[in-house]
Amino acid sequence: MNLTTETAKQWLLAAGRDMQENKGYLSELDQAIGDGDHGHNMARGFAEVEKKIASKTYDDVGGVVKDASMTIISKVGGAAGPLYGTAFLKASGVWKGKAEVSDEEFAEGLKAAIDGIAQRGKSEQGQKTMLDVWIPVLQEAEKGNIEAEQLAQTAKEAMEKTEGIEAKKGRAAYLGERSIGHLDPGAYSSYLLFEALVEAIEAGGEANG
Amino acid sequence: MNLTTETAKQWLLAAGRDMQENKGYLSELDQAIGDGDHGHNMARGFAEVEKKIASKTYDDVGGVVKDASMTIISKVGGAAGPLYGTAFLKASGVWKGKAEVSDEEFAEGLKAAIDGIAQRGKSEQGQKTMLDVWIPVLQEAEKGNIEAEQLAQTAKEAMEKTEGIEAKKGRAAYLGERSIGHLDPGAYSSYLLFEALVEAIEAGGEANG
Amino acid sequence: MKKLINQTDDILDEMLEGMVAAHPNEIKRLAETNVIVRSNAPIKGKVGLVSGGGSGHEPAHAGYVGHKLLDAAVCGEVFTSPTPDQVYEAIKAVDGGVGVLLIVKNYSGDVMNFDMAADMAKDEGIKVEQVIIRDDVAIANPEDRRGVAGTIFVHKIAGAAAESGKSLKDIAELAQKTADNVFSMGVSLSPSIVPASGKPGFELKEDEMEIGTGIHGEQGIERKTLKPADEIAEELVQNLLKHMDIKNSRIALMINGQGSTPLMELYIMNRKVSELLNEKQAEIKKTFVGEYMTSIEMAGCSVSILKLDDELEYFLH
Amino acid sequence: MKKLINQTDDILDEMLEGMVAAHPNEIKRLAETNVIVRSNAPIKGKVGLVSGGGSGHEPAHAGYVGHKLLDAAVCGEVFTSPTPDQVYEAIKAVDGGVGVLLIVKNYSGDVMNFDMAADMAKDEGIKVEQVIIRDDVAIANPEDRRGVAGTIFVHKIAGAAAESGKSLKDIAELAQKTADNVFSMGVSLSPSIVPASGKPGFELKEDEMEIGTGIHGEQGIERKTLKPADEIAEELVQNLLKHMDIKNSRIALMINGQGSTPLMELYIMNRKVSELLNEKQAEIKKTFVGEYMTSIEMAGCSVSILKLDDELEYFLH
Ligand SMILES: Nc1ncnc2c1ncn2[C@@H]1O[C@H](COP(=O)(O)OP(=O)(O)O)[C@@H](O)[C@H]1O
Ligand SMILES: Nc1ncnc2c1ncn2[C@@H]1O[C@H](COP(=O)(O)OP(=O)(O)O)[C@@H](O)[C@H]1O
Ligand SMILES: [Mg+2]
Ligand SMILES: [Mg+2]
Ligand SMILES: [Mg+2]
Ligand SMILES: [Mg+2]
Repeated sequence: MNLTTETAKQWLLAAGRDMQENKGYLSELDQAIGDGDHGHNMARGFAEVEKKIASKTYDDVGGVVKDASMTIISKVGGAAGPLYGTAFLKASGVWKGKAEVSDEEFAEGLKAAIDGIAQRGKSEQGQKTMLDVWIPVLQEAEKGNIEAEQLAQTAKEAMEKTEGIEAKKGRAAYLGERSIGHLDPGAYSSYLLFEALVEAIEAGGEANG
Repeated sequence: MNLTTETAKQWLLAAGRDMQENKGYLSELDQAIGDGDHGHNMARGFAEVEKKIASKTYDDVGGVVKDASMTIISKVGGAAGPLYGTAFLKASGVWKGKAEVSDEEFAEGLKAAIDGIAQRGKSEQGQKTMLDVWIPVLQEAEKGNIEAEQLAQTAKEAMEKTEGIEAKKGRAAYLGERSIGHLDPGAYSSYLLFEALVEAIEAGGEANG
Repeated sequence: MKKLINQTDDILDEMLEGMVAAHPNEIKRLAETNVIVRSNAPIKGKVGLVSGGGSGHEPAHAGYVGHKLLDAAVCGEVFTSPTPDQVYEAIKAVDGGVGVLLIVKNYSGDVMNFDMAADMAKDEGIKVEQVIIRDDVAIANPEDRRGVAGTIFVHKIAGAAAESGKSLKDIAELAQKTADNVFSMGVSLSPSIVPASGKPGFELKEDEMEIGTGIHGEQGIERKTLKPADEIAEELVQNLLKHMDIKNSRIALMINGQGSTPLMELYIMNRKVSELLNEKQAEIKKTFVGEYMTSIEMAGCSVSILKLDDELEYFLH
Repeated sequence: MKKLINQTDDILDEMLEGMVAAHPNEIKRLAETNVIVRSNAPIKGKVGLVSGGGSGHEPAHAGYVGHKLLDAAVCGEVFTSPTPDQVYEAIKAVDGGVGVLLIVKNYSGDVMNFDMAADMAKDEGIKVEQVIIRDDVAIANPEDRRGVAGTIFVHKIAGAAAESGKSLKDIAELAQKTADNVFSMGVSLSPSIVPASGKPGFELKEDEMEIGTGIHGEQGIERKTLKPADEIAEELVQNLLKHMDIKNSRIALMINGQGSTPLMELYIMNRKVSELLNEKQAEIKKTFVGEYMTSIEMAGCSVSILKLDDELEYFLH
């Protein structure tokens, strides 16, 4: 996978557009087992990310992702804000100074992001959170020879599996067993994030090829 | 018409039963152009009247009616309480000391009652209130040779006519023209009162005859 | 009808018990009545203030029994004026020897029942004055105007004046001046449900509002399509300013919730209302935002403006 | 959705403007933030108290900014935790040189955002302590319990202690002691509607209630047939008393309305709750009945009991 500074930027912009388009659906998912604001939070935050990064030039992947992380932290709020913000912040540390990120470095960045989420959220896999998407994606990425399509496919399947899980973290946990049978909104937005990667890589490939 | 002390008592008891039976309907009428409590007010008050007078012996019509008036004043509340209460109080003054009330005295009592209502309520005929029933009934009574049935019939027609009147007094007045097309609740309860007289007179006639 | 109640017949009684249980040091209930009085009533040498009316307007009026406020509140059944004997008991209980002022909202029932009670008290040699509140400009004829949230300004100003030791005559005049200078108008988004009937006072569609509603679940004067808060604020203020000239005047403002309107919305209303009043060069000395005079669970709000002079401003708290 | 609002995106901003317009002498808004602070902040030598969270709980938390209460409230979007940079601005604005206490309700979002802000402030050399409120016994695991109406007791007690000049350490301990001794549980008769989504958080039938609801329109822990107020009171009290022994203890009590419940119903609830607590030989020293921590227009109430000792009783107001 060819993740350049420009591709990274396109990735975040595409993700932003997807959050916007799925704002209503994400909030609906959150309505069912949380407080109904996840889509609004993500859309609000990523609209600001776009404003921040769209017309700025960056030298490295880390730079783009760091700007995104700071914006997310200060604009999303709720649980998703600090979690996505921390995830991007940690990944940006790994990708700092790199105009292009190798498959191995990509996986390292994901790993750092996941550690950030887990630490900030005191959470782990299997608790019906965004981690239930991020961790399978990391496992897929760690196999090497990353294909964005494959990551997105993994994310999709992992997201769908959250339906069967009982929530142990976040607001959905208050429902206990009643949380089963619903997709986790943060897992869904995470799926959208990895889905957006496909588009960015394809566009990048075309631009380069 | 033969209105003895016992008949007067039966009249008030029958009226009470009618208020009870029409509680919901009276409040519904009041709901449409007032605040929806008229039936509850009248039923509550007349239930207390029954408690007060049912097992007490009286020497004169005035005595029964005075007890009823005091109870109504202290138990009905709203606008209807002081109005009905004052009406009965004024009538009881005319009927005081009389074991039996002549047709002429009955009309005098009604007249006193109406003056009481008009003074207390600062109201007159044609304002969509109980007076629009009481005054036609008085006019009928003043013809002499009173028949209870005829009074009740007059009350009924007068009550029905309140539908076409625009309210000028009481809560319904707030609606202005929008009050047209609805029966006045106080007119309806007044009709019930005169309707109850028929039953009491008939029962009295039987008991005597 | 969904309410946290037991039997509808017990609502008034249980509410009063719950009030006294919450504030046993401040208030008590007169035995065998629905009258709430200050626990230290009567206060010798102080003019007693009595208000009341139907219940369902909480905190009005029992919630205003206390220091620098009322001495007694007479609580009728829900939306039903209390009876004269109850008002009479209240008057007797708070007369500290220098007379009692009755603060009465202008409804046929309230006026008649308080009037009868005043007569009874006067017969017993108690000095009684009355002030009738008619602040609701939704009603065209000034004589017929209903008493609504503006009543609370009278409670506060007369209450503070009574506490300061003024005479019955002075307090009655001050209360009347307050009443003469306060104007209110309301808008509702949903009706209230009188528990005994169990049915809403009127029905509104999802996109409708009712302008000029009173505080008893009565319909208002006009039904309209629901508009943004700022437009509603403009309409209410415009109507109020037909009745008062506030240019270069000091005023007090009340944005009153009708029972189920979140404070959030009341503050959004206050933003526009105060902006409009500032534009008219009025100086807002004091603003009250909250539930002061409710209509059970009605949604909506009323706006009240009181034009101040030195004396009114001094006693308003 | 029927609300007195303009654009849903403007609700928070306009609400805060309306608040400041209503109380310009008491509070101000930090420029370009959604932070409300006391107009005289920072107060030199006084520990600063900061709370906050999502909006929609009015009067919580901005309504508690004032004397013997908070120094700042950080207001997030409706039901959404505020971001760390906003909390950080609040901390800086109220630090009088002797440190700042953050009063945080136990939600993942609030905890994380306040935590990040605390780290930022500590990096700048400001002393920061945090107390996390977990009073909602509807949640079984004590670590996961939500912060609900009991939070207000912490505002009051820590607020009075801070005003009296106590140190950050002492106030943090006192706030923690308050938090450890307060337990709450709620019941809802109707849901709340987050304006941005326009849809109710859950649906209830005309004869249903939801037991153990939080303050964000979340579903509760059990749905049941609506019962009389007295039975609901019993169920709530029974649940609360599983977590605290109040026999022969002094307590403070709060019957909190969730947003659209008439005061009438809250007093009817208080009647039974206080009766039940008296039966347990608890001495109720102070009762609060009203809307202290709401969920927009949710109908229902919560009951909070705080077990008092001399110190807590001394500072509670
Ligand atoms: N402790 C946690 N660890 C990991 N993810 C979490 C945690 N808490 C919540 N989340 C994620 O955040 C999502 C909810 O985000 P959002 O609705 O924006 O915040 P909030 O719950 O504060 O309203 C959940 O669906 C879940 O995926
Ligand atoms: N000023 C008045 N004069 C005569 N009758 C009146 C007057 N005001 C009200 N009424 C009568 O009282 C009835 C309403 O009584 P009720 O509903 O018990 O009192 P309230 O209006 O206080 O709720 C009206 O239908 C009308 O007939
Ligand atoms: Mg959420
Ligand atoms: Mg009526
Ligand atoms: Mg009435
Ligand atoms: Mg949220």
